[in-house]
Amino acid sequence: MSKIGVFVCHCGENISATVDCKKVAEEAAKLTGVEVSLDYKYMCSDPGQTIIKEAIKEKGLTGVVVAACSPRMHEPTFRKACAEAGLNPFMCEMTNLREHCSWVHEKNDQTTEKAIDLVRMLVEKTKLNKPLNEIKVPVSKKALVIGGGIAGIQASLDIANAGHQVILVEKEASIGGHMSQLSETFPTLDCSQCILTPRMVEVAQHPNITLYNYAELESLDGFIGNFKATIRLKAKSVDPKACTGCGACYNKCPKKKIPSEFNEGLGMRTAIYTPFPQAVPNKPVIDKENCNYYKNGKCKICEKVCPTGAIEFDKPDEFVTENVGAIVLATGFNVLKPDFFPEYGYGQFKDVITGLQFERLASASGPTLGEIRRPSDGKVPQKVVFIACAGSRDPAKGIPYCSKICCMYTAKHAMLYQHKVHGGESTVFYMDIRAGGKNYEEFVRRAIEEDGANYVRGRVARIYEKDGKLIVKGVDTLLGAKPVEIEADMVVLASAGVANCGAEELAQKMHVSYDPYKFFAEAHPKLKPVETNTAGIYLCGACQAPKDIPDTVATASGAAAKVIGLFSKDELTREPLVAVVNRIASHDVSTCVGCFMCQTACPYQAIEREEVKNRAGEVIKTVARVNPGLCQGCGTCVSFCRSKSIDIQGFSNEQMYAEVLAVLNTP
Amino acid sequence: MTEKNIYLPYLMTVEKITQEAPGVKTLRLKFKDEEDEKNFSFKAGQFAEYSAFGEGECTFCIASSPTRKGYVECTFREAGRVTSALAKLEEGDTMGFRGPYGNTFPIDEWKGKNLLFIAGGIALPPMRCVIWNALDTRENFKDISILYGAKSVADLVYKHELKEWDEMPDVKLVTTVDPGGETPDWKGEVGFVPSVLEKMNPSPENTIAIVCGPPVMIKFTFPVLEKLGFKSENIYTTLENRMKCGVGKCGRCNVGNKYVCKDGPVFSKVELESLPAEY
Amino acid sequence: MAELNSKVKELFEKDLIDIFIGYEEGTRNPRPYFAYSAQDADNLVFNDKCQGNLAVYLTRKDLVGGKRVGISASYFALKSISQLFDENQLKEDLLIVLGMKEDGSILEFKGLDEIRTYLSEAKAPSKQKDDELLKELSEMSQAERWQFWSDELSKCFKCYACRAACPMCYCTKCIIEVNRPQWIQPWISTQGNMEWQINRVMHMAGRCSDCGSCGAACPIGIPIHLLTHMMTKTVAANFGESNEQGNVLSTFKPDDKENFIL
Amino acid sequence: MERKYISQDSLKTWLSKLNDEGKHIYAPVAKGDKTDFKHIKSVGEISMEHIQTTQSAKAIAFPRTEKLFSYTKNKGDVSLQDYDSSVIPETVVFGLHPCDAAGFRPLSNIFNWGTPDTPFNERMKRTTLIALSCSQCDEACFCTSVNGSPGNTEGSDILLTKIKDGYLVEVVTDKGKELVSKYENLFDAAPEVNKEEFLANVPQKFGLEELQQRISNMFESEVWKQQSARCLGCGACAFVCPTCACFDIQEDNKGSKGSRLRCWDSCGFSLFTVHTSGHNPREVQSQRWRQRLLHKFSYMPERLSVRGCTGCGRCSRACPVDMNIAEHLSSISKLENVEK
Amino acid sequence: MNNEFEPKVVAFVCNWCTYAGADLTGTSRIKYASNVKIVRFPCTGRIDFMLLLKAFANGADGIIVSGCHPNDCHYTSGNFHARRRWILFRSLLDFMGIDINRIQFSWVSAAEGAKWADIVNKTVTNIRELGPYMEYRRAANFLEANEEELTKELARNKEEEVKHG
Repeated sequence: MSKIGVFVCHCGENISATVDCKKVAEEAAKLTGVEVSLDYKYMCSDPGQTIIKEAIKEKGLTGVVVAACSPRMHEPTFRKACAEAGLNPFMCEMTNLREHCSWVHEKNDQTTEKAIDLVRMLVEKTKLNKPLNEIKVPVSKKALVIGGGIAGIQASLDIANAGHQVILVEKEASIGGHMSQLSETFPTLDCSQCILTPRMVEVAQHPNITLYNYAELESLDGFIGNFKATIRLKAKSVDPKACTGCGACYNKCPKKKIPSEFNEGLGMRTAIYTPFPQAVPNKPVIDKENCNYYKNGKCKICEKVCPTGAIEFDKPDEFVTENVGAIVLATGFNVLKPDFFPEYGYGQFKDVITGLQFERLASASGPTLGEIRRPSDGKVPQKVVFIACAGSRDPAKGIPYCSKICCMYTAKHAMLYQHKVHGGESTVFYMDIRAGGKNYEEFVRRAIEEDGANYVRGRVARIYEKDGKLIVKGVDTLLGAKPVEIEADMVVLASAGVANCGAEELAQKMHVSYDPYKFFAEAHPKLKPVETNTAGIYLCGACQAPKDIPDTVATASGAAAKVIGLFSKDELTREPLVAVVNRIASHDVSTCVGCFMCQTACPYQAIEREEVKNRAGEVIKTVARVNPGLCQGCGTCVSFCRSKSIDIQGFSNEQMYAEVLAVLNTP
Repeated sequence: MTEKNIYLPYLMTVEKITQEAPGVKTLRLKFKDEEDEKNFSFKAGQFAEYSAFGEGECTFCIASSPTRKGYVECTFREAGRVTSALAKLEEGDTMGFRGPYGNTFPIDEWKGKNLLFIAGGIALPPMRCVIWNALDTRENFKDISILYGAKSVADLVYKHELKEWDEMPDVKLVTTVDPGGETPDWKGEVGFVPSVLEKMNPSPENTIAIVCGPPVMIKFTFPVLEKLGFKSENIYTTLENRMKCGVGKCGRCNVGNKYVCKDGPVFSKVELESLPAEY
Repeated sequence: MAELNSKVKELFEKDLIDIFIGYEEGTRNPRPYFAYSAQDADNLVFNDKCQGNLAVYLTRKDLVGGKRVGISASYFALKSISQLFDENQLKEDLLIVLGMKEDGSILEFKGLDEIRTYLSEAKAPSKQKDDELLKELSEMSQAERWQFWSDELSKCFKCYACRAACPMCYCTKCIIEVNRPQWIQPWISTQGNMEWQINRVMHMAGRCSDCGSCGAACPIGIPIHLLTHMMTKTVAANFGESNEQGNVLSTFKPDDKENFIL
Repeated sequence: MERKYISQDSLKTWLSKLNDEGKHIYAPVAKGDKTDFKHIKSVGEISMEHIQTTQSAKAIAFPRTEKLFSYTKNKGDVSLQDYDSSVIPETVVFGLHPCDAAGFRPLSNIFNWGTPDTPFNERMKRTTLIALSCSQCDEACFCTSVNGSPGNTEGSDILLTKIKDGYLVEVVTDKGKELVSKYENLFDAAPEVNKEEFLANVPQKFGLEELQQRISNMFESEVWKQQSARCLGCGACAFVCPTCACFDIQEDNKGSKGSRLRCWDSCGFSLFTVHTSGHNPREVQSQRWRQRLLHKFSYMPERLSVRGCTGCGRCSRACPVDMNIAEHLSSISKLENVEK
Repeated sequence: MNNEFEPKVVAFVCNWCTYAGADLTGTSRIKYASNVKIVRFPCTGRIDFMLLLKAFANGADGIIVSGCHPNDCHYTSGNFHARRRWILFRSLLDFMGIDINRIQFSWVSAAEGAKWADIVNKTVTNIRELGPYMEYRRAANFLEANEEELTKELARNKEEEVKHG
């Protein structure tokens, strides 16, 4: 039989006050396979651990059961002690006589009996333990960051500064993301571009960062430490190596009336364009949808005017494959298109705009050079209504969540408006003001108290136009649902933050789970906020949920820290408590029949298909194989497998079965 | 009850455990009851059922020689439920033993002949029994040669006995390992058993060849023996088939109308040739 | 009938199949039959007395391994075939399926998608008798049900005809044969028999075609098909009639309803 | 052989008395459309309407599960408790047909081949068989093809044959005599009747000699593959068979106590002969079907001097895919070109 | 020890929520019945339904199965898979007449120490009322000899019930 050592801890008096520890040890000694059974005041103390270590060495123990406190507490302690004495740490198990016995039961025989049962249970389990070795997975120390907004920029810089290679993929022509569109940022009102642009430039110049702008992830294979990412480099029609960014092309481009995405449609751009003057890289691309040449085969003016011959029409998309060890998803968010609200007349009334459009109006680099002028006639609006929660927190509209940033930016908008339009009147319709954050509440108060924004608690029911004015009809719930009607010159909707378009498709490509609103799902809402369920893929910024800039940067650095942590070793070591598909000595190779239903059940995509070939190289069977790099050891596949071909180390079928039998069958 | 319950095992004490190779152990068993021991006898080639109480029974040949009294030995590889349980036994533990069953090597008929033992891998145990039997009654036989091969040096079982045989002046021992299984200090042959046998070129004159090993080895060894001039009636082997009862009732081990547990496990090549390929 | 024979003949003549799985006349009822040539095709029959689920032969490697197979498939066999595809047990290019309608006419399927489409639209043959028995049982008290099933299952001698007759029981090593640990007692006892059936039915959850072959195969006449029938209904009631892919147990919905978890 | 007569009513009385004596009476009891042997509490439970019970009566001596011995473990030590034959009750099996009674001989030959099997023998010792001739048969019956007959006395201790309102009683063995002599007054003198007139007419399906000549030389035949194609590999045929004796030995163990059990097994199961290495000498169903037929019609006659089939036809009735054994045997008996 | 029927209850819990919750019950020193013994699993998804039956077969009178609340699973979806399994398993057991009142399912988070104590106490009280689960254990036997033994055991238990009930 095995040689198991049982070590019963008194935990001072924590256990021994209710459990007869001596008796437990005596009874355990009678069990088949138990070589030595002792009790001691503090097993976790140095002398306590020494007792265990000595016993392992002297008696040649093949397993150790420590009957003490919760394994959640001291399992690592005792496993380490065993390892120090030369016993495989996974041959050590703990049973919980404190939290699950002495602390919750009265002092009597039954309590001691229960303690004996618990020890017997673990002794039987331990007899079936197998020495396990930590799993090692090689790590390729290069990160892929998807999304070049502030989140992606921050994560890339953090990882690159730690000395690792970074591939940054941005789908637009320039990095910068939504932050580059913003005017000033709350709560400090510093200029967004002033703080962002240097970072963008740093990215472009960083020796460890390879930037693929105008590119998208095409496919992803592999697993943590060993991903293989194929990236589609969309044809730019401009050779970035030859282009000097002189601007001759877009100055001469005849197509000039294309609504600028960067300016949220409030300004125009050409077909060959850079999104904005500070773009990184500052090299134009051709918008094939609008280019005369691509549309009807004639024009090529840009080609003629380009001094370096950088224009290259009809070049196909290219693909590059990168081997990376970790991936950071930083694909950001979008704002809900407010045509979602017919009652607010967005699209119908030119002067009903989104918050992001307001940012462009307020931005010094915007279409009005920072002056607040309404889109319809360019006049300075004297009365502006801001509507918070435009879509957010409205289960009826399908967005039950709070978009988190709107309260703050609406306050900022009201403030900026008051600063820029002296004598202007701003009214903010809101549901609640959510200003949790450093200096946030103060900021909102300043908008109300110092800058005189008029805050009305209530929803706006309808907006319509009357005599060149926008009539905003709402209620003031603080005044007993009194109807309010404001004749406004402009209305700004704080429309909800939603998942970026294509998020779902990307998540599926990467096997990352997402929530019902298509935001990417974190591995654990509290404890693993920047991890996904797929090991080696991390999240940051607003692709996970709407976030403000400080949070975005914090999660970006968090994700970067995870990546840097992963890259700190050449090999990834993991606890070997993972599932394995059996391999048997027969020509059948495994009892697995290859139904692959475990693949559907696995939350981590840890199950792969393996073709088993005979000596002649013919495939005789396709069976499941667990990638130990990905398996997290939940064991859902194990209890699911009909032929019991898959088992989990450390919680094996035999072990769990033995535990159940042992706890019920007294010898 | 009038008759003895044939399914009731003898209780045996595990007296000695030898780790032969990775996953392969030899257990030396001693009868708990002296009376049982006195009444017990067996002959080379026979097998038995070994029990790990709580897990079940397993069939292996008796690996020790009938000339060595007072104990029986078995050598097995840890593979299934019972063998794993047997492998977990410690010296002093009790296990069950039921036997001996089956026929024997006709060792008496071999008097005055040369013996050539050819074994592969974990099939040395059935052979070891008859090797020691022959060595302990050395005067009865002429030349004794042993050819033993395993996958690798580590997989060779009975390492110290191999050494002992090697040192015996009247035994010719050739050991071999499969290509790639050798260690830097390996002094034996490298190659598969049939080819090493061909190189050995033993004379078929007045010689009995006893072959035990995995089916593949046997399949390729027989033609070599034939080529060397060995007649089928001078070649013996043992068969293994799954068994439960060991006494011809449970219905598993038959090869055609021959039962490995009763008519075997020892078969001459002549007998084997008359059997259908059901093993 | 003649339609089936001539169709199968054609398949052989055009050299599209190596073997055709169907029925021939048997002692009392038709029995499974394997045609290997156009000539053999004359022996094929298909009528309402045909029992069992022929899909069971599609995973028999010694019979169909590497061969181009044709099969006459009842509604239930079609369901099993579709599920076997989902479970990677069949190769589409090696299988020609002739769906057999209850009136004996043939449905020709061009590939799996057509089978799936057909199944999504076709109505399952009625199981009135089983439904009645099910109702009767569910109206019993728990103690009565226990009495019923422990009586019935005490008779079981574990011949595993239920397993052998089921197209979804294609494991090379069934849980009953797994002995580390010995999940289910391999010997015969009411409890072991029950546990075997519980395992069988849980393993069938969402995969079962509800053909009832298990019950029909039982030599002792234990109505074990009621268990799978009940499971099929429970699955449908809880998780919907169609589970898009895979097993109901390997997928889930966050809003699956239950009322028994505190 | 003594011949007597017993009336319908006296038969009931006789059985009731045997029951009162404490003998366990096993008799056919109907439930639904199936009839099987059951330990009856009262004579009223017995049903004789059936042609054949689903299962044979072999479980009387070869139970589905049997404890061979028990043991108790204490640390590394073990103590054994031998098979306890004292718990076996005195048993009477009533109403089995001659084909079932005949099945006990092959069973006995298997269990006593070389070494006597205690549990089987102890059970047989305590069992008396009161068989009943067949007055009807169905298409699966073929006892007459394997040297049996619906009125065959072989294997029975007492054979009853229904004649008009009562039964002709043939007392075959001493064991039978014992049961009769104790209740002599219930029996009358046997009338002058021709027993054959009251028996079913079981047509002969094949010539045993023709079969026997061929089957022993057919190991390599293609027939097995053809015949077994539809076989599903369940154990129904083996378990209902009166002569199939294959078994498995298993371990029932809880805590420190356990027992070794013998339970029914079937040569039709795919893993029946599989080696630990994974190698399987009978890998495909055709090999297992061949084993089944050769065992019964070649190996047993050759080694045990008894055929492993009594023609009861149960396997054919039990088979979910109509593996009709008589049909298969008959086609073998007609085969040409089988080398002698 | 008194002779009152003491139910044997086995709890199958996940490591991350209920096991931790039970730890919290301990640290909060909330008392509960000592009849329950906890078997620790990585996740409810790991809990094989066969283990529950094995518990009954080996003498458990009641069973608790507990894990993380929906959406709280450490492995995201183990408890969702488990929940589906239990829905079907329970229906099947009920249909076969196996007493599903003896299996208590619950979600107990790492913060719900008091809830754990409550679940245990409720279950133990409930099982105490239901009495020992002999039917299932009894079905394990295959010999008449054992049956007699069991009948005796059943009668003994009944007697005890009557005596103390």
